[in-house]
Amino acid sequence: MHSAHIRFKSIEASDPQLSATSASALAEVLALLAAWLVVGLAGLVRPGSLRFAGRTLFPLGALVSVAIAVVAAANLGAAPTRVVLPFGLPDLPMHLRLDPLSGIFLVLLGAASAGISVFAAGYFRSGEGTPPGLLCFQYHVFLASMGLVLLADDAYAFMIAWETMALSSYFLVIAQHRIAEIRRAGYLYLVMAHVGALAILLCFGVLQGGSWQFTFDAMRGAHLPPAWAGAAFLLALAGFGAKGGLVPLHAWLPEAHPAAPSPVSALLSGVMLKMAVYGLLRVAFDLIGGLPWWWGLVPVALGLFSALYGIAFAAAQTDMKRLLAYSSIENLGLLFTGIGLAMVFRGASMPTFAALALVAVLYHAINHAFMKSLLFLGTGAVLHSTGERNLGRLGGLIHRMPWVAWLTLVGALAIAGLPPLNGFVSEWLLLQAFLASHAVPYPFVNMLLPLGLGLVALIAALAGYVMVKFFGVVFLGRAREAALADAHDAGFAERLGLGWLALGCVLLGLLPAAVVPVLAGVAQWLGVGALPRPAAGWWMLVPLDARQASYAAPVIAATLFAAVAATSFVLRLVYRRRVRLAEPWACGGAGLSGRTQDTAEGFGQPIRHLFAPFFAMRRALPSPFDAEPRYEVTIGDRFWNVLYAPLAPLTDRVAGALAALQRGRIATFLLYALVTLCLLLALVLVL
Amino acid sequence: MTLALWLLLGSPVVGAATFAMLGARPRAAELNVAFSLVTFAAAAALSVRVATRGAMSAGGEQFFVDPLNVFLVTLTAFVALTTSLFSRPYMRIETADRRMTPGRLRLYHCMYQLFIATMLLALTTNNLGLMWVAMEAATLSTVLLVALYRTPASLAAGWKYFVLCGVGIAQALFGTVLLYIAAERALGASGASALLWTHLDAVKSQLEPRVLSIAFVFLLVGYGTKVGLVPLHNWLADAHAEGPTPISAVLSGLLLNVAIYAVMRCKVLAEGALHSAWPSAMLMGFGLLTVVVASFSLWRQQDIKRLFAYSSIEHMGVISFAFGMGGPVANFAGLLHMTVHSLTKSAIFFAAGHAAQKSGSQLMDRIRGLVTISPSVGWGLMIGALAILGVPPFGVFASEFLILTTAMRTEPWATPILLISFAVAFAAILQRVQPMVFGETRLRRLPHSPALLPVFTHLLIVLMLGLFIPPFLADWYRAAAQLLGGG
Amino acid sequence: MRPIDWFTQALAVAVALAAAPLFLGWVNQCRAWLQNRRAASLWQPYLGLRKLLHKDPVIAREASPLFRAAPYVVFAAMLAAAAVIPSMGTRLPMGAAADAIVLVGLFATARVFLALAAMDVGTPFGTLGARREMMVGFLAEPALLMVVFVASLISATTALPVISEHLALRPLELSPSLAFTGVAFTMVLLAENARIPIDNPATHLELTMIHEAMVLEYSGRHLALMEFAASLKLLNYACIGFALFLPWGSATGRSGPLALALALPALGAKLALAGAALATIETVSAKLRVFRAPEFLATAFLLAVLGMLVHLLLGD
Amino acid sequence: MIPPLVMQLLDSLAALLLLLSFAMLAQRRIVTLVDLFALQGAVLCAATLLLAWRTGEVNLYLSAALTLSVKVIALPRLLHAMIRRLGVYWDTDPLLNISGTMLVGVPIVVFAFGLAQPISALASTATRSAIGIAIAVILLAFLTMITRRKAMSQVIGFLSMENGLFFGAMCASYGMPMIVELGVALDVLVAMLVLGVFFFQIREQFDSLDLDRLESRREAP
Repeated sequence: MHSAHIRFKSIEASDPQLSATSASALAEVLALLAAWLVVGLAGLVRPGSLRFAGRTLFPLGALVSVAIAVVAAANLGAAPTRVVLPFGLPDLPMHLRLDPLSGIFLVLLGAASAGISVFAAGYFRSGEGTPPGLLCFQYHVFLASMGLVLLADDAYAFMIAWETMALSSYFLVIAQHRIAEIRRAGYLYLVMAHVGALAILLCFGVLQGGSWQFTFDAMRGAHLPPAWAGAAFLLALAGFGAKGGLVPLHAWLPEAHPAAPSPVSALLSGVMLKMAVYGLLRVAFDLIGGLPWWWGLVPVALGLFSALYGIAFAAAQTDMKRLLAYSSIENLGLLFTGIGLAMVFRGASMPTFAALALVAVLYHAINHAFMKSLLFLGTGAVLHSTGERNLGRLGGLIHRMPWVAWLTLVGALAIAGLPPLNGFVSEWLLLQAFLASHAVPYPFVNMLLPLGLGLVALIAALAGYVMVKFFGVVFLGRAREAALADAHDAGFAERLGLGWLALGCVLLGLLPAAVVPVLAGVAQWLGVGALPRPAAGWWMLVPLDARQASYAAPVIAATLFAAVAATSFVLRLVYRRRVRLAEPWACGGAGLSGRTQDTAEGFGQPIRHLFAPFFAMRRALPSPFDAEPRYEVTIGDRFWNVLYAPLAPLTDRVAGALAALQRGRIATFLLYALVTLCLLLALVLVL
Repeated sequence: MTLALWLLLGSPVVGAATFAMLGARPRAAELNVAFSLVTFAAAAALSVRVATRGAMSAGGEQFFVDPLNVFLVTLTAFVALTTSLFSRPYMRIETADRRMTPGRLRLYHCMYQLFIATMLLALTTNNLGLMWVAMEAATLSTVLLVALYRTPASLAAGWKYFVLCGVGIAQALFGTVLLYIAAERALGASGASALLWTHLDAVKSQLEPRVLSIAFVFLLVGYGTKVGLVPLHNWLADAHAEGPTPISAVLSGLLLNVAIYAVMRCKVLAEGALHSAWPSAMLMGFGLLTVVVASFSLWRQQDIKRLFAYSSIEHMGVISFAFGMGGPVANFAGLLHMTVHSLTKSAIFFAAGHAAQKSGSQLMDRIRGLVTISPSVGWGLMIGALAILGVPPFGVFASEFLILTTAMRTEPWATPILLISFAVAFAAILQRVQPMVFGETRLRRLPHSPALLPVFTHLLIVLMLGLFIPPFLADWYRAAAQLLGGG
Repeated sequence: MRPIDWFTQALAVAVALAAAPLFLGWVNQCRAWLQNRRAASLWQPYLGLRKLLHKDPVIAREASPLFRAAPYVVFAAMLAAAAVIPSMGTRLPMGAAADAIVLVGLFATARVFLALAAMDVGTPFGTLGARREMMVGFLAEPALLMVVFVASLISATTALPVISEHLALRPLELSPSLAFTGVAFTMVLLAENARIPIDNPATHLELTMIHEAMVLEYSGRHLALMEFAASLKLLNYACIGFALFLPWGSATGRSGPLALALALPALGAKLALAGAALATIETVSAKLRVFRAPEFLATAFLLAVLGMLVHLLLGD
Repeated sequence: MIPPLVMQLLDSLAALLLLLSFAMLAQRRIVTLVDLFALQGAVLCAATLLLAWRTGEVNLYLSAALTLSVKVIALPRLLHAMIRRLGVYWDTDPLLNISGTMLVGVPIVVFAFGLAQPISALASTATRSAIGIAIAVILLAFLTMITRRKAMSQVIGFLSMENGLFFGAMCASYGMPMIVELGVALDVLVAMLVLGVFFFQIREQFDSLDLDRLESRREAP
């Protein structure tokens, strides 16, 4: 390993990329990460003070976020730049590197966390649980560690950053640690994160390919036999899949995300899950060499399955944050699918489409960062003003908290994949990529992959269903509880945060033609392939060829707007009729109440019906003779029952068996000693 | 410069004598700190001397200081110092709780210093016979401390400790005798010089292999009992659980290290004589078995100190496995692991001790929600537990990273076993620690403010070692790893 | 883009606006005939709209601004859709702005807003209708997409005008994949436009209705917009069907005004035919229970998938 | 150099040691056990003296003196005192019955002799043939500790193990270096003192020294 250092130094010396400007970019990013740490440490100065943390520190953190996004965005085109810091192991100093791939995710991190931090500035209340200053510390350590994950260029630094990320987020998740199920969620989260990390460590162990140097450069240089490359990829998929909620490694996700305070849920779902995507991209497209193409089918299959699984469960949820968590599983599934698709295309030497799939992945990653953060923050605002997470007890909040409602609507429509918002763009790109999959030169595969089109379409449509349920039940209709009457709208900082993210959704939706070339640049740098870029102007997105497919979001938006404007103008001009208010139609029966509406369970019923095999469902149906009929349904996760539930008893049984070894009287232990002695002596004699 | 050595060995002995004579004076605790401070100063001076001018021997070659043991000496002296700092308020609280009487306090201080003295002697002596004597003395000096509280459980624990370790150490003595025989044959010179490690090391290749192999078995079983290798480990959990917490801390943090050190000295000789790697293989086998058994045993523990005692056993297994693999990287990792383990584990015991005092019980079900009543203890326990579980960015991860990667290279078959054990240990300990640290609480405030400076000093050092190992320390480890050879 | 293309574009939108209620009227007329009823006038839908527009809109007290905005959004979406469907000419300037996927997206937008508006007032029927509409939608949408994808696999593009041009200009041949997808498309069309067997546009029996349940709270100009949007939707679907399965007769390539002049009557003829066919289907088939709707749509989805597989297999 | 008569004498003394260990293995009465231990010490001492006289090693004289003072005089007195104070005279029903223990003892002796072969081959001393006996004594003492219930008898077993060690050291290399011998003897003495303290503490807690009462805390079920 010592030679690794030397070897690396030589690279440093001979590295032509080390131009002054871009090297300073890496330095700036590092300085900004350090600034995050400083902000966090400042929180420890006065742990109890909410004003200090809220009014001063979180906004500062948001500024740093913006700065990071700007710096990273400004240097996306620049060549990779490296720095070796004298940290880490003596023979493996900390290698850091800023390249377009990490750059684009840094932009994501900065842009999304800016909005979240601003929201957080107004969100945290003092009271039970972790004091605000400490929260601020953990929060900014979390951010900084994610930044470091993106910059790390050797296995040790990566593992350090990766686990620090898990650790800090764990403490954030259990901020409300007095609630038992929150503790349980945190426990599950940390254990699975650690196991996943072990898998990643193993993956690196395989990747170094006999060089026994754990810098990423050594891994890039290593030539693995296909079998080992496959093993490394599977380990990476397991490790990063566990972080990204890839079914069946998703068990922690729907527990931990709802448990956390909403800004943290937003960070987890919106940003941290993307670190898993980054990791898999880094391994699959940068570090592994000589990976057979068909390994790409694994993430495609798993991704599509978990996307369908996630969205089906989301439709069946009755807790708004769990619903969003499952929707995250869906989106991450789509991302993994895209990654796999890109791998297959690359293997099939269809570089253009590989690049297209990769662009779709990156785009969707950024989109999801904005949409899901927005939605989680929206639920956070609702949670604050109503203290209620259960969809069955919400409703009609659009009257009480219009700001939150309308801004959340943007996110809901976006994640439902409706034009002209951003969710649609990435789905469009993904579908375009899938459309080419019939051309891969492998039998069966070229039949199977196009079916993915149908699945993706189904998943997108289901996402629409889920979002209608989410928004409709929470914000529309009548209040299902009297207590909701005194719900209040979000404060200024929270509106600002929501607004920032909503703006992101809109802009990303309207200007894909400006974003896609940048992402294509990243894909090209990764050596996946290049997109032909015909001159189409800022308003027209033409990924491949003008005749093949094109999408002009601004035009569509303008058309819609014009149509609305014209219609309303004409109608008001020609038939000016005043609107009268009245009671709604109640079939002539007694008046309606919040109770007479359809419930969340009811709204999810068709999905439960259709995807019954997914659910471990227990239902208690009322009989017609019940004095007070009750209908109860609980949705269980089959994977949990099959894969996770048995683990603890198993371990316990083994522990019990071993406990016998430590039980008994001293004579027994002496006997162990004598037997050990004699056995070893006998062993020696025969040797 | 030998002065430093005499000071190092002398100050604890004098300390012990003083406490024996003075008895329990009001300022005894401060005096205890003072003696430990002197010891640590001497150790520091000694280490500087070795770092600058290499190995040295003194007292007619009876004493010998090389990078390997001087680093352990410094560690021992340092932890001894911090522990004495911790024990001051801890014992105050114990006295306030009527668990400590002046008589017991006197015994405690006296034996504490004596214990430190024996360990330092075991580390610095060049004479394997003396090393044995010192190891035995270390047992004897702690037996009564383990049984200090005179409760049935503590007496049982002390008795168990006495018998098992006594018998074990007896095997080591016979091993030493055999070594002596072989040495006499090789050196020709009869008498005192035949057990001097430096001389043996010089001629180790001529030592008679069969005898050496038998000798090594006896020594391994003997000192291995003190290391706590499965299945010789049954004294360890009870001894840690029943003694006063400072003793648990030094037992776990220091005594185990010294025992490992003894094993390694013998292993070097045996391997040199045998020209074969089976001593390493034996060490690896023991290590792996220990890791697996200990990590699964963690699952069912009820008593906080027993829990972390088993975690100590697990880490001893890891260390033996590392040394078993041998080679520069693995030895480096093993030494690093010894350091971070003793620092982290003693810190954990400090925190756990206060936690137990708060709840008035060592049963983990009784300890709840530490952070709410006293954040520093709670966070100390939490961070310590995470550190000992090998979560980055703490130093334990650094060594485990090196050990795992080396294992992938040299013993691929062992890697999954280690990983599974680590995962189980992680789940088991976190499952216990989380509810103790977080959640609702019924704990009381302490009569005296707890001492958490030692806890966080240790944890900070461990954190630092995870992120950055100072060059001089690294060179030090490298030199020591060179001495251990193998691989 | 030539001026004539812009003219085609304008004409397409204008014709759509004009023809939508007419087409609905025609379908109703055919149905009446087939069911031996005296048919209402062909212009009945216009009269209905006019009547509604002259009424005061009455809105529930619980309604939020979203409730008022929804009709405009839905209508606008349908209008935009009409603008990108090559009903008469394939050289639409808007055609490049939105391909088939975007078109489906526009329909989805309309559906989502309709459902949200239905949930807004918080009446049982509104929510019930919204749920059923979404249930129909999330199955119909992928089916429609698959239909489109088969066509776009055949013509290697997702731009609807290009597809239809390609299909129009290629030598006439019997393609089984298109046959499969044709059937699938028809089923989707029935489901999406609240026709029998999924829904009954004529009924107001609350327990069975879907679309009507959603617009139950609307009145006046809002209801008029909703109705108009519904008829536009029907027309749009019909035109998509023509573009995919009867592309002949519409102006393709760089053809001039003459072709356009011919395309108009062609469209009329197709519409007449389609209306009659639709009426026939509705008359001969019975309405399914709501629970059966998923099976119906799953069949449509399956047919579309089969169509794709057949295409991949035979490469026709 | 050593006349055969002395050799035979030494060997017979060694045999006597072995016999004594077996006797201790069989003995139920603790007082007798102590006497046997003292006797063993005496035999050891005699052997040492004999060897010292023939080889003229000063070390051995000292070692013999140590053995005499510590193992023949001091310890047995101490033990007797304890027995009297604590009133534990019998160690009835051992964990493994006497005959069974004997049967186990035999293969252990065989194993010990086998183990001694290479060592004797190496050792340069006249008495090297007796090393096997030393190992046998050690292992038999081990067995004694395993089979007994009472703490007292375990301690005696422990001490006779030390005897075996000394004997081994003596006949393998005419005794360890002086400093070590002294250290060991010191340790043994201290151990005895510690034990004394222990027994009386245990006495306070339990009404006998029955190890069943000292069962370790059970692992959590």
